[in-house]
Parts: sequence; structure tokens; C-alpha cells
Amino acid sequence: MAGQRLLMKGTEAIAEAAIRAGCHHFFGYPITPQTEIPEYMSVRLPPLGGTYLQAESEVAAINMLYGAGGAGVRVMTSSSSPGVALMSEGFSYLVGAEVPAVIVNIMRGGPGLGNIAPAQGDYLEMTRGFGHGDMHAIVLAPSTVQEAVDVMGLAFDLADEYRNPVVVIGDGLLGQMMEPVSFPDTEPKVFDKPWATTGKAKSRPRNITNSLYLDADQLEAHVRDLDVKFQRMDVEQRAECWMTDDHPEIVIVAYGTMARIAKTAIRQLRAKGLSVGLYRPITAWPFPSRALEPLVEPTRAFLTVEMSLGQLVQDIRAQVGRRRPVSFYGRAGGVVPTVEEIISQVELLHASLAAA
Amino acid sequence: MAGQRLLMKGTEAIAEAAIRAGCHHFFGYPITPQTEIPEYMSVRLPPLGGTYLQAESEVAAINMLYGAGGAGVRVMTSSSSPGVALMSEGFSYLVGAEVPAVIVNIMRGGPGLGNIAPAQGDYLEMTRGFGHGDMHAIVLAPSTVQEAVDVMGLAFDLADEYRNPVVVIGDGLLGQMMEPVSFPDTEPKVFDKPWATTGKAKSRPRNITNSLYLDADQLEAHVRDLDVKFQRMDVEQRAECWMTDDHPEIVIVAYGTMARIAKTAIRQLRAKGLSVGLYRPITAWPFPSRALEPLVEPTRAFLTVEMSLGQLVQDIRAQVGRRRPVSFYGRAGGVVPTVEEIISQVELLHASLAAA
Amino acid sequence: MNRVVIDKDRCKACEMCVSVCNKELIEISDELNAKGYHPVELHDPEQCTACGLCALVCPEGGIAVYKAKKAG
Amino acid sequence: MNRVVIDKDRCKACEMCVSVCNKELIEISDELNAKGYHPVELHDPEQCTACGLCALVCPEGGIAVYKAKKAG
Amino acid sequence: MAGTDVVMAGFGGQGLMAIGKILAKAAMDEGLQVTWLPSYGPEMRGGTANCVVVIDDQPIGSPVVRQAHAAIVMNKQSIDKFEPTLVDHGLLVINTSLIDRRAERGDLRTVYVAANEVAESEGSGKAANMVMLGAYVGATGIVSPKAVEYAIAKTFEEKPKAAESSVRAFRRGYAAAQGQPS
Amino acid sequence: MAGTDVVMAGFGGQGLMAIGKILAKAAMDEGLQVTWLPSYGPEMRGGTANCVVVIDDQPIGSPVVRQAHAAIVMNKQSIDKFEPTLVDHGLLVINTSLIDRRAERGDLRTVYVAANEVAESEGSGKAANMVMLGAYVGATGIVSPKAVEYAIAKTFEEKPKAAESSVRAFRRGYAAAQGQPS
Amino acid sequence: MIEPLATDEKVVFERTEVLTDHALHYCPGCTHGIAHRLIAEVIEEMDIQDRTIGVCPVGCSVLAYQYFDVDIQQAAHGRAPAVATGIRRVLPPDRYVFTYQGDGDLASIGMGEILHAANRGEKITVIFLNNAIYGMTGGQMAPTTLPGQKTTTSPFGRDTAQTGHPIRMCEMLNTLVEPVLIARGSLSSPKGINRAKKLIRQAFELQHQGFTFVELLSTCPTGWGITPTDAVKWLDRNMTPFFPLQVFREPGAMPDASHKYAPDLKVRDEA
Amino acid sequence: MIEPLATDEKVVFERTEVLTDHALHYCPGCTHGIAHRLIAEVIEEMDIQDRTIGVCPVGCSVLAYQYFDVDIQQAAHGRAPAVATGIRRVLPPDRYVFTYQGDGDLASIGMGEILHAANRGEKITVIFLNNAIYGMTGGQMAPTTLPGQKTTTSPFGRDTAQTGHPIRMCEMLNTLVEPVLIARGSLSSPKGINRAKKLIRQAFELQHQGFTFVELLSTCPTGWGITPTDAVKWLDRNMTPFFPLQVFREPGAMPDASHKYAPDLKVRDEA
Ligand SMILES: Cc1ncc(C[n+]2csc(CCOP(=O)(O)OP(=O)(O)O)c2C)c(N)n1
Ligand SMILES: Cc1ncc(C[n+]2csc(CCOP(=O)(O)OP(=O)(O)O)c2C)c(N)n1
Ligand code: SF4
Ligand code: SF4
Ligand code: SF4
Ligand code: SF4
Ligand code: SF4
Ligand code: SF4
Ligand SMILES: [Mg+2]
Ligand SMILES: [Mg+2]
Repeated sequence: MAGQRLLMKGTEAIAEAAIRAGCHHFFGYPITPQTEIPEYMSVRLPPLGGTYLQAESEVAAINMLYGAGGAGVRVMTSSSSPGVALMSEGFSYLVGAEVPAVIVNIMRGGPGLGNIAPAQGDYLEMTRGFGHGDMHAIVLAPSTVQEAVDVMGLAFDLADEYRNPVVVIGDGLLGQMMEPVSFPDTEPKVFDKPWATTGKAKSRPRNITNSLYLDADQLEAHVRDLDVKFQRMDVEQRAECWMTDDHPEIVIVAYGTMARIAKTAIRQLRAKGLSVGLYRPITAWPFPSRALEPLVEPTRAFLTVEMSLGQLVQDIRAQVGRRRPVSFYGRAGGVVPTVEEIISQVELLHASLAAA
Repeated sequence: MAGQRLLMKGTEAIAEAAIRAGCHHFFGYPITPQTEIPEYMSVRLPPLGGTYLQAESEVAAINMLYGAGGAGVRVMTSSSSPGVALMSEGFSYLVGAEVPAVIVNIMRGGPGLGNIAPAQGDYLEMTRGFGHGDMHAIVLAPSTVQEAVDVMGLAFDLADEYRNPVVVIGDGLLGQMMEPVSFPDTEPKVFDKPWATTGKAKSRPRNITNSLYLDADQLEAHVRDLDVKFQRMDVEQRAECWMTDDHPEIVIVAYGTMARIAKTAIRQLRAKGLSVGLYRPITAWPFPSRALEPLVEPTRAFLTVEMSLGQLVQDIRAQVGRRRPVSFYGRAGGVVPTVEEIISQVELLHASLAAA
Repeated sequence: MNRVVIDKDRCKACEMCVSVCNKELIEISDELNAKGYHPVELHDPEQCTACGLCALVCPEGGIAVYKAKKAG
Repeated sequence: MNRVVIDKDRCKACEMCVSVCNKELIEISDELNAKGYHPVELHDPEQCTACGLCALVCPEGGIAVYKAKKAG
Repeated sequence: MAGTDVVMAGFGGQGLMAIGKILAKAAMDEGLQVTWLPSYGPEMRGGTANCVVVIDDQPIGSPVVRQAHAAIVMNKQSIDKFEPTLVDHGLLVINTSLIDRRAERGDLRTVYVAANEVAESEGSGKAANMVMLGAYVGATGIVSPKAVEYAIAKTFEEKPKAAESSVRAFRRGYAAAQGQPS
Repeated sequence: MAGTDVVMAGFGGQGLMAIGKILAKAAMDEGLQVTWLPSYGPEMRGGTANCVVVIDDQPIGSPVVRQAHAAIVMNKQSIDKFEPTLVDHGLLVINTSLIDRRAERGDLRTVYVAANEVAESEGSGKAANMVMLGAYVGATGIVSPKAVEYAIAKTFEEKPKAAESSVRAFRRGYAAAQGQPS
Repeated sequence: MIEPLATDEKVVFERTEVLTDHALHYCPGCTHGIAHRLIAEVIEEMDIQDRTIGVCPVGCSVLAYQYFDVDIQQAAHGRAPAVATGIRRVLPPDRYVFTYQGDGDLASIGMGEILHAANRGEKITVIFLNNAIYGMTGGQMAPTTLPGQKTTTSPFGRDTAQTGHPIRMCEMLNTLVEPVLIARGSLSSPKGINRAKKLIRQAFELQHQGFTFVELLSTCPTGWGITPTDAVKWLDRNMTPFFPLQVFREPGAMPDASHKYAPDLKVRDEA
Repeated sequence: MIEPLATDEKVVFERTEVLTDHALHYCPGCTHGIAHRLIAEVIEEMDIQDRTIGVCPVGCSVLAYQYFDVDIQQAAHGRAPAVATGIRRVLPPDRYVFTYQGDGDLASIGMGEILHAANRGEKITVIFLNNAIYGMTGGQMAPTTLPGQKTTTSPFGRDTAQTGHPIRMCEMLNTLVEPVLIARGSLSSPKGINRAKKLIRQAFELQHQGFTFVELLSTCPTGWGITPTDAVKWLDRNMTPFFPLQVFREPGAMPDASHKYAPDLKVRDEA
């Protein structure tokens, strides 16, 4: 099926892409709008000799990842906002013990039970606060089903390379929509994992998966090592700058599904003669500052558009500072900003720039 | 015992202050370095006719808070980093359903199991990512045992006033040290809670504690209402500016225990003739930008000191931007920066400013 | 005469009432209600014993049953 | 002669071995080990039956017991 | 071509999701960009189900549409809900078997088809959805009937009988749309 | 006064925490600022326990001290651990009952006291910690003996016998420090 | 619109007023609706509407707060017993607190909370709707799913070698000391429904004595993919043999396991 | 430094090599040390050191990874069974996976994980150290704390009216179908220790057939505030009556509850 174009749901494409990336072990708990991922895995993995296991809860699922990842296999779970929040402690353990694993969060309306409609309200949680202690993890935010497929392989590679969990975030739309996709034809990379707890062969000392360092100096040394690693991850910054070569007056900032909607708006705005481009973080963490920086000076104003009341915009404001105005347009609770809304926001902004 | 000076452990002083603030209901799960809070409650509350209940887990504890807070009483829990991380989903429910409650986090070394030594590694989690969805909560960060006592009453008042959970953060030092304290002599404020689920009197429609809004427009309206509330909370910004009246060359930024250590360093630096002051957030959220702003121009350089590898400093950098250099010194994993270390950092900074 | 009142707007045509009526008095109707279901209806109401079983099993709480008082 | 070897550095003076020795051969000593405990010591080693109970109950795994082979 | 989109709505069980996917597959096979999005489970039962298909020759932005270019409505609730939301001069394909009113807006293009009766006359009452799809494709020409028929065949690969009756129903709907829209 | 601090270390059970609190209370009662901080449970058992008391007339910054002004050491591990960390010319109060070596550093002020023997001679072997506290207070004069005795009395409010023997032990330690430090 | 009562008739059955007018969102034939009604009827009959606080779960019954005309809280998935504990422990003892939970909610993610609430003897009533599936999320395997049963996450049928057998909550709870009522009923027949109501009534009446638990075998025609009338038959045929309809514990019928224990905690007697 | 074996003696008892040289951090007389040794001895005797993966909990035994000379993972508090599941499901079937957990870890926060691992029939061995208290955090009440027992969070003694009775994990697990071994032993006497070792050995031997569980009554002299030698007596006197030393389930002695069930899942036979 590689190469061929297939019409697939985002969730199912993600699952299939994970399998093709060599992930044959899945532990998870159902939650809308991503339940098709476990469902797909439950059909596909057993015949491959892999594991599909419905965990008793998200807390159990993330700890099953810890066990399996620690034992050296590629492993993943997926969930949605409330379920992901429950994984917070376990996620911190994965980072602390340097266990590679992939966690998919198909975000829905919050806070609390909220609803199951598409949202981007977990950006800050995923990039800043997903667990206690000094920790970080790469967060990938695909914008189309095809890109979701593409980042899954990357996610597993990054997890293994850095021995750190990797998060993939999407919203309910990305999860639920069908789009044509094709799967890459490449074999998954294989990483050597001499640290895995697979049974202590006589030839080596025992392997320990652990995040406990009772002694403060030892823990500090460990945390500093981790920090060096987090800093190394900075090279993984990825962003798309679209229609920015001609130094547009206004740059829209958006990620995930929001960005593709913005693209349509930009096409229409350009058709109307407005000068607009797009800056789209693909890695929500590390925040792709290097791609943003060259845009700051030439741009007259930024407009961040989100399916939330303002999260990514904080990163933009932090970098752009007072150099350029950064305005914000967001809808929440599962309402998706439309092309028309974006257009009218840009027109307003354009007018105010013209007036100034 | 009001007025009188007592030698008390931070944890016990926090517990006593909560009781005096009218909190007679406690649900929690033991974890070092804050177990004296539940222990203290288990002795004090039953004779008062209140509730001390050891929950089966932190997940259960936060949901007991939801039930009790929703039923209209002042209620609290306390924990430390890994235990607090487990409360993430429940915390988001408290915000979503507008249930007042107080959560104390006596932070320890992380990530993962880490250790039990003092740390400030949960700043980002507590201020940004403590749960899914668009949400916020006031976070109070006392610096001394006396201030911990003082903020407890405030925490309950703010929780009731905004119908939102409030977080109090300290580190293991604040929790474990003894210091002289005195308790205020004021009676707790009493809030009317017509929304509480206490049993539907015939005279009123039923009360519902809920965060579910299946319809996206309804959820958006709810989230926008919450957001208005979060914005109102901005008036709760609190910070201490210490030794800044004479526009010192260098301003140290620190909160909690770190800030008091910085004060000693500042005293010694001033004795050496260096011009140094302190900016100390008391509310970690809302970030006290109004107090910081007037310091930016007069100050030549900022130095943020933390028991973490750099969290609060992100807020400082976001606000100060490129206007002034913001440098950072942090220790992690339970190691506490000393007065001497701070002094030498400031001296270095001073030298580089002089050279520039 | 006994009376069985079916709230047609609540009915979802699950046929639970149909299956429990020993007298086989309840049937799916041709009507379509607002929810898009064909609500049930009673035929031969005279035969109803007001046993109440139909109401007991209705998940929608959509049936009320009244028994005529004996004359006198 | 049977032999009981007590690893004095491991001993925490819990007296579990003391309490199980039917022959009452084990006692707390006056020494202080590196951990600050008074480790136990064996007196009257000739009486030891090498029953192994002391080793069995020692939480520190600090006792080894050897039985002399019968002559011949 | 200019991008277009269509919302398909009716009771759960009327097969709206299925015709949405068939249309999407047909569009994909014709080399177009396409997205299909269900109104995914309100985590509640009953009421209407709908999906929306967006077709374009450029990359598609929003898979979600607040004002659609066209709507295929198979029950009363759906026409009530979606008629007011269509763009000016949008297309409304109405199943007269279950909807006893005409379009209220004057600007709309309309196709009326008694999908259930037509389907039954072709031997499969279940294929009313295919009749509706046919009517939509007939009225718009958005994809070729061949592509749709191929997509139907693929969908029912393991049920050749259903495939056949579906194709027949589709053709009847397609033909019905020829005299219309008015 | 200039701020000072003292670390008190020994085996768990030797009562170091208790004398730390007594000293802190005495300082508080004399109107000083004070903090007391235990080396809180390494969540592991055995080994040494210690606490540190900081006393000042200004607000206290760090309750934790890496280089203390003084150390009260009640066992071998503690002297090994803390002697090297004291400030120049710091004070080391050594329990010779359990420590069979002298201070290694030349710069330190030292007080040697056979705390366990002294305490036993006062009728309570448990009060060795009080002897050490007495020696420290005697050597530094940081607080008045009266304040300490009051704090002891308060601490053992419900055990007057223990209070008495503690006070006696404290006084013996205090007296012992008079000839010293060298 | 139920017509008013004629003077010459008596009511055999009318909708209880403790249910609101809201139309239920459940699928046709789903027995959630029956369970709701029974609880509401008991509240009405005991005249405790003004003293009852409900807790609804995450599951198909997540919207139960729209239906019960009592003060009510919507709890996080699985945590209803903890939420109910919070309520029970802080309100006056005359209140009645109940939770309403599905099998995914109670027996999977909420296993810890239900067992500990039961073990503490929380004075609450738990109504446990066991329909052997996750209804709300679209028919995934539950801990109570039957061996061989196909669900969307056990597409080849539940394989007990991989996922074990269904969990029997009543039997498990019955190993604890504190509960005062543990019983299993079924909503598959008029007889079952009447018995279920009696159990619910008994539970509420005993609530102030301790923890009371009523499991109700229920149907999920949608998740099972069969008609409502077939679903009740399927339930009787397949669920009941493994989930026996039984009162496991009630005052006067307390099993061995419930014997209280009060050691004197000395090391030995001579002390 | 244990002296070498003289040629004319035979070993009655020597430290197993599956334990590292690390000195144990446990309090004097704490039976954690005995349990460690027994497990290590079994691993040595079965010669499976190279195929064994351990999982240690959060509790006093959090540092167990320093002591067992096998590959080992340190799990989050309560989650060892989930971690062990992750390991078991992805490694070759010839591996031996065990968890080592305290009563707070297993019976409080980890209740959901242990019951579900057991119910799935995970092929792991769980060694459950029940010392009726939270040792590590300084002596708080555990789910297994005895009625009336004083702890730092039950300062007036455990009040069963507020917090219920101790939870008996073996009895509870015994209501599930899948486990193949459920047994309770005690570390309070040489006899108990020998029996405990046999149970552990049996558990490891049966592990590849299914879930095996050995509870060991243990002492916490520090948390209980008594001497080690008094602690073993206290255990015998007070714990054993409520926590009977029993093999609840083993092949050949399977209780009713363990009967497997295989419905044919039809609606009715004529179908
Ligand atoms: C933390 C969390 N995990 C998962 C979900 C998704 N979810 C909603 S309901 C449900 C299961 C419902 O099944 P059950 O409790 O059996 O209730 P039923 O719908 O069958 O009545 C799940 C997994 C959620 N809302 N929150
Ligand atoms: C999430 C979390 N909650 C709480 C703790 C604190 N904690 C550490 S060990 C422990 C209890 C240990 O008791 P038990 O399992 O009985 O083991 P024991 O020490 O008695 O052997 C607790 C509550 C923690 N580390 N993590
Ligand atoms: S009351 Fe009885 S007889 Fe009458 S319609 Fe209902 S079920 Fe039939
Ligand atoms: S039981 Fe109720 S909902 Fe079902 S068919 Fe009868 S009246 Fe309608
Ligand atoms: S081996 Fe037996 S007899 Fe010898 S010392 Fe040990 S317990 Fe006593
Ligand atoms: S049992 Fe072991 S640790 Fe305890 S006293 Fe004897 S030798 Fe020492
Ligand atoms: S999915 Fe199942 S449980 Fe949920 S409402 Fe429908 S029939 Fe009832
Ligand atoms: S606290 Fe208790 S369980 Fe922990 S090591 Fe000490 S005696 Fe053992
Ligand atoms: Mg269910
Ligand atoms: Mg324990």
C-alpha cells in the first residue's frame, strides 16, 4: 500500500504510520475523538505478533509504556485531553528514567470534561507543564493527515535518538477527518538499546530503569545531563514559512489544523491584494524560534490564530517582544475559527496598520 | 495562640493556618516532604467535627475536593510534585466546574521519582500546564513560614471569591524548616454559596456541579466566561520589590525560599558596595508584571535565581524582552543555591556590566 | 375503560412495550415523531388490563397507565 | 567444628538471630561497627548445631553457617 | 475548478457517512484534493448525523464548513438545520420521501427526489442514500458518474449484490437531477 | 550580633533534632530570628541524622547551610562528614564518648566532652544530647543558659523528671565548655 | 403531555416528578432510562428529593444531571465514589448521596475508588449499570465484557488468554468487611425491573448504615449491535450465568468475610 | 567478608549471589531484607537470573534495584503491575517478571493496577509485603492497618467507623478467574520464612501459566514503634488472625470463583 493514495481517517492513518515505523506495541484507553487509534491497533497488531492491550486507565497505560519502553521496544499510547492529563506523573517518569515512547494527544474541548469537539487548549500543558520537575519533550504538531503520517516515523526516531518520550498533538478535526494519504516506503530505523531491561545476560552488568537519585548532588548531575539533552533537541526545531518570501505585511501564526485553515484564508486574502503569509510551528517544543526570527523585522504585524483562548501566542509574544505588534484571534470549546473570520481579522489589522 | 510567637514547622503552620481560615475538611495522601500536613490535620480536625480523610491516592484526593468543594465547604489537599502531577485532570475539572478548593504543593526534586529534597521545578507546570484545556488558577508562593501562614487565609478567600481552585507552592525547605510564626486574629470570611449541591430545597431549582458542555457554542461561552474571570484575577498580582527604591544596577529575581536566600546575599552585596535589589513574585500566576515593569528601565541587568534549571526566568524574559539582559542561575535536583553562589553570580554580572 | 397514555414524542420505537404486553395490544405506528421514530400506539384499548408492564419497561418513561375504578 | 560467620559490618543489632538460637549462643557485642551498631557475636561456638536458624532470620543476609563434615 | 463542499445530513442509519466517503473516494480518484469529516459522535445518541465533504483542486484548508455550498438532506431535522446555513444560491438536495416541505429560501437551487421510493423501486430500500448521492452528482457534475460507480464498487467489494443495487440507485438519482435543479 | 549557625549531627535517636529545637526556641524567646531545619528523611533508614539551626538578629535568608559556623557531632560519621565543611576557625563540639579521634583541622576551635559518660553520671544516659547542647551554648554564649533551661522545661512539660535531668546534663555540658574551647 | 387523571380511575403508572422533563438522549431500548426512573421513583417514594445529592459518571449516563431533579455533581471518569465521599463527609448526615456508574467507569478506570469507598464504608449508594461494554465511546471492551464477545477493541472476540475473564464486582466487594448491602439485579424483564427497584429502595434505606451497592445488568443494544428486544434475551442468556442475580450481602445475611475484627494490639498477654 | 568454605564442611547457609553486595538501607530487623533474600535465592536456585526482570515500587523497598542483581525497573508509586505488564507483553515468553510491592503501594494507590493485572492473568509474580503501615513516609495508615492501630495519620487508632477494616488482598484477588497462585505467608518466624520461600518458588515456577501472587506479612519495627523481636510477636498475635496464612488458590485447589466461562453468545438457541 506504500506510495498508493488512500483515503484514511487521521486517527487510523496515525495508527498505520506508527505500525510502519516499527511500533508493534500499543497500550491505551478509549476516549473520543481518538478511539479509532486503539481500535485500529486492536485489529492490526495481534496478527503481527505485536501487543494491543486496553489498559484499565490512562494512568496504567502510561506506566505500561514505561515498562515496555524500558524493555527496549517501540511503544505508544494515544488519548485525548482529560486522559492525557492523567498521564502527567508517568510522563515525568519517562523523561526522568530516559525511556523512549510516543504519546499522541488528539485534543478536545476543555477544561474538565468539556466536550469532544476539536480544540488546541493543551498547548501550554504539552509544551510546559506535562509533568513535574525540570523536564521537556519534543512535541510535534502536524497539520494534515499526510503530515501526521510523516511525523509518526520521526516521532519514534526522535524518541529513540534522545531516549526521551515524544508527544504528537492534533485536534479532533485532524483525528476525525479523512484525507488522501500515502505511506513512505522506508524501513524503520533500528536503534541499539544496550540499556534495555531484557534480562541480564552474564556478559553485562544489570540494567536499571530509574529516575530516583536520593542524593541531591547526584540528582542535580542527572538533571543537568538531561538538560544538556534538552538543549541538544534544539536542533529539532521545525517550522513552515509559507508565502513569506515576499516579506508580507502581515504574518499569520498558526499550527495544526488551524494552520491549514489559515492557508485558505491567506490565498483568498492575497487574491484580494493583501500581503499575508504564514508561520507554522511544526515542533511546538522546541519552539521554532530560528524560523520566526527572520520574519520579525520585515513583518509589520503578527496575528496568531488558535483553537484556544491564547496559548501559542504567548511564545510568539515572548520572542517578538515589543518589536512588532502581535494580535490574537481564538475560538474555544470546540468552535473552529473559519476562513471568513480569519480574513476579517486580517482586514481589520490591515486597516489599522494603514491608519497608523 | 493568636498573636503569640510560636516555633513551627512550615508544613504544620500551613495546616494550622488553613484550619484558622475555616478549612475543616482535608483529603490527602502522604508524600514527603509535606506529610506533616495530613498528619497535623489528622490530629486537629476530628475534634473540631471536621474531616480528615486519607484518600487512597492523589487522584482520589483531588476528586474528593471536587465533591466537598462543590457541596460548599472550604476544603484542601496537599502533596508534593509527583502526587500533584496526578491531580492534573481533577484540577482541570475544578476549574471547569468552578469549584473552589486549595491545593498545596511542597515541591521536591524531579523529574520522575527524583528525590525529596527542596526544589522549584514545578513552576511551569503549576502556572501553565496543570491540567488540560484553557484554564488558569491563582498560584501563591510564600517565602517564609510566616508568609505561608498569611497566604493560606488569602488562598481560601480567593478560591471562594473567584470560584476557582487556588494553588500554594513552596519547596521542601519551606515545608520542613521551623521558624517563629504568629497567627492572625481574624475570623475567616464567610461566602454565600447558593450554587452548592447541598440538597435541593423546594424553594430553588437544582444545583449542578459540571464542566460538560457538549455543544461547542455553549462550551465556548462557558470558557469565555471563565476567561473573563481569569482576566479579573489579574488584580490579584502580588509581588515584593525589596531594596529597589534607589534604582539598583542589578535586580535579582527569585521567589519562595530562594528569595529569602537572595535577600541575605543582597544585604552582603550592599555591604560590599554593590547596588542590588530584589523583585519577588508572590503570585506566580497571575505573573506580577505591573510590579516588574517600573523596574525594567532603571535596572541595568536582571539575574533570576531558582532551584530549577530555569522556569520563572521565562516569564521575566518574556516581559523584559530585549530591553535589558536577563541572566540566570539555577541549581536543581534538590541542591539549593547558596548566598555565596548568588554573591559571586552578581559580582560576575557587575563586572561584565562595568566592562561593557 | 382502562387507559394507556403513550407520550409519542418520547417514544423511540424500541418495542420493549410491544414485547411485554401479554395482550399484544401495542404496535409500531406509521407516524414519524420529531425525533424520527415511529412511535407505538395502542389498538384494542378495551382489552387492556392496565397491568402496567408496558409502562414498567419503557426506558423513556413515556407510558402512563390508568385503571378504571370498578363501578360502585 | 561447625562454623557461624557473622558479617559484622552488615549487622544492625536487631537481635532476630539472638531470639531464634535455641542454644542461646548469640549475643550483642560491645564493639561498634561503621554504621554505629553493636554487632552480635557468637559465644560457645562448639555448641552450635549449625541449625542455620540464625542465618535464616537475619534480614541483612549477614550470617553464614557451615557444618563440619562428620569425620570419615 | 473552484473549491466546493457539501454537507450530508439525516438520521443515523440512513447511510450519510457512507455516501460521503464514496464521494470523497471518487474525488480522490479523479486526482482532486478532498476531505471528509463526520459530525463525530456527540457522545450522545439519536438525533441527526452528518458529514461534510470538501473538494478542491488546491490543498484544502478547513475540513469543517459553517456555510456549505450544498446540502443533501434526508430528514426533516436536517433541512430545518442546514437550509438556513447554505451560501447564497447554494444547492439543496431534498429527500421528499421523508421531508414534506419545500425549500423556504428563494435563492437556493433545489433538487427534489423521493429517494426512499426510488430506491425501493430498484429493489433496495437501504440505497436511498445512493439516490441522493446520484442527485447531487447529477446536479453538480463535481465528479464523473464513473468515478462514483467505481468507488461504490470498491466500497461493496465483498457484497456484489449491494454494489449493484447501489449503482442502480445512484443512476436513478443522477437521472432525476437532470430535469432539475430549478 | 552577626548571624551564626550550627549543625548538629549524630545517629538517629541521639536526640539531635530535639536539642536543635530547644536551641531554636531559646533563641526565639530571646527575641532573635531563628530557623531550624532537619535533614529530612532521606526516605531511607539508618545512617546519620542532622539538623541545622540558624540564629540572627536580622531576617534569616537560607535555613540551609553548606559551611556552618559550628558543628555538634555525636558520632564518628558526623565528625568525618562535617569537620571538613566548617568555616575557617569554626567551632567543633565533639562527643568523645563515641568519637575516638581529635579534630584534624588546625584552625578550628574545639570542645571535647564525654557526653554519654557525663549524662550517665547525671542519671540519664539519654541526656547526652543536652550535655552537647550545654557545651555549645557554653562555648558560644549565643543564647543565655536561662533561655535554654526554660526551653527545656517547656519541651518536657509533661515529663518533669526528664526536664530535670536534662537541665542538669545541660549545665554539666555548659560548665565543661568553660575551660575550653582551645 | 400526559393527560390528566380522570376522577374515576386510579394511577397504575405515571412518570415520577423526580425526573425532569428533558427527553433522554439514550438509544432506543437502552435500559439506562429504566434505571434512572427506578432511582427517581425511590427518591420520590422516600420523600428525600430535598436531601439527595447525586453523582453522575462519564459514560452514556454522563448527562444524568439533566434528568434527575436533585442537586447533582458530574464526576470525572471513574471518580464518582471519591466525589461522593467528598460530599458525604462534609454534608449533614441526613443527606442521601448516590453515584450512578457504568462498568467502564466503575470497574476499569475507577476500580481503586469504588473499592476504597466500599472499604471505608462510605455511607453512599452506588448504582452500577453493567452493560458489558463501553457504550458512550462506541462499543469498546469493558472489564465486564463476556468471553468471546466482539467489541471494537476486541474485534476477534474477547480473548480470555490475553485479557482475562469479566470482573464480577459484587463478588469482589463481598470480600470487604464494611458494605451493608451488595446485590445484583437485572433490567431485562418486568420481574427483574420490579426486583431492581426493591434493591434500590433497600439500598437507599440502608444507606445511613453504611455502603450500599446495587449492580444492574443492563443492555446496550447499540454497542451489542442487536435490537432492544433481542438485547434483553442476550442478557438473560449470556450475562446472567456469569453474573448471578443474587443478594450477596444484606443485614441478616452477612458472609464470613464481613466479620469485624478488633485486636487488642498488645505484643503478648503477659504484658 | 564471608570466609571461604573449608574443605571439610558443608554449607548450611550462605548469602546468594543474586543479591548485590550493597548494604541494605532498611531499619534494624525489618523483614524487607528477608523477603529480598528469599526472592534472590529462588532466582538463583531456578537459575533464571539472566531471564528475570524485576520491578520495584515506591515504598521502603524503592531502592530494591540496588540489591537484586537482575535487570530491574523502578516503577511509579502503585504502578508496578502496569510496568510489569508492559515488560511482560513485549519480551519473549521465557522471561520471568516479578514485582515487589508494599501495602500502601499495592493496596492503596495501586489497587486498580494490581486487580487488573491479576484479572488479565498477566504472567508475572507479585510479591506483596504487607506490614500494615506506610514505612517509607514515616508511619502513616495503610489500607492494611489494623483496627485501633495508631499511626501518624490515625493518631487515635484506626477507627473502622471512619476508615473501615484492613483490606485483605488475597481474599479479594481470589474472586477473579485468572490467577493461578494466591497465597499468604509470614516472615515472623523461621518456619514462616521457610514456607514463604516455598511459596515464592512455587509462584515463579507457575508464573508462565498465569498470574501468581504471594503476600508476606512483614514487620515494620520503626513504624510500629517496637523492637524487631517484639514486632514478630505483634505480627503473629495481631495480624495473622485477620490475615490468615493460607494458600487461597493453586493448581489443584481452584475455588468456585475461578471457573472459566465460555458463553456461545447467541440470543437464543433456535437462532
Ligand atoms: C479520563 C477519561 N478517560 C476516558 C474517557 C472516555 N470515556 C468516556 S465514557 C467511557 C466509557 C464508558 O463506559 P461505561 O462506563 O461502561 O458506560 P456506558 O457508556 O457503557 O454506560 C470512556 C472510556 C474520558 N471521558 N475520560
Ligand atoms: C504519587 C506518589 N504518592 C505518594 C508518594 C509518597 N510515598 C512514598 S512511599 C509511600 C508509601 C509506602 O508504603 P508501603 O507501600 O506500604 O511500603 P513500605 O514503605 O511500608 O514498605 C508513599 C505514600 C510517592 N512517592 N508518590
Ligand atoms: S397495561 Fe398491560 S395490557 Fe395494557 S397495554 Fe400495557 S402491557 Fe398491555
Ligand atoms: S417502550 Fe417506550 S420508547 Fe419503547 S416503543 Fe414502547 S413507548 Fe416507545
Ligand atoms: S546455627 Fe543454630 S545453633 Fe548455631 S548459632 Fe545459629 S541458631 Fe544458634
Ligand atoms: S539478625 Fe543479623 S542483623 Fe540482626 S542482630 Fe543478628 S546478625 Fe545482626
Ligand atoms: S450506546 Fe449503549 S449504553 Fe449508550 S445509550 Fe446507546 S444503548 Fe445505551
Ligand atoms: S520504616 Fe519500616 S518498612 Fe521501612 S525500612 Fe524501617 S522497618 Fe522496614
Ligand atoms: Mg458500560
Ligand atoms: Mg507498608
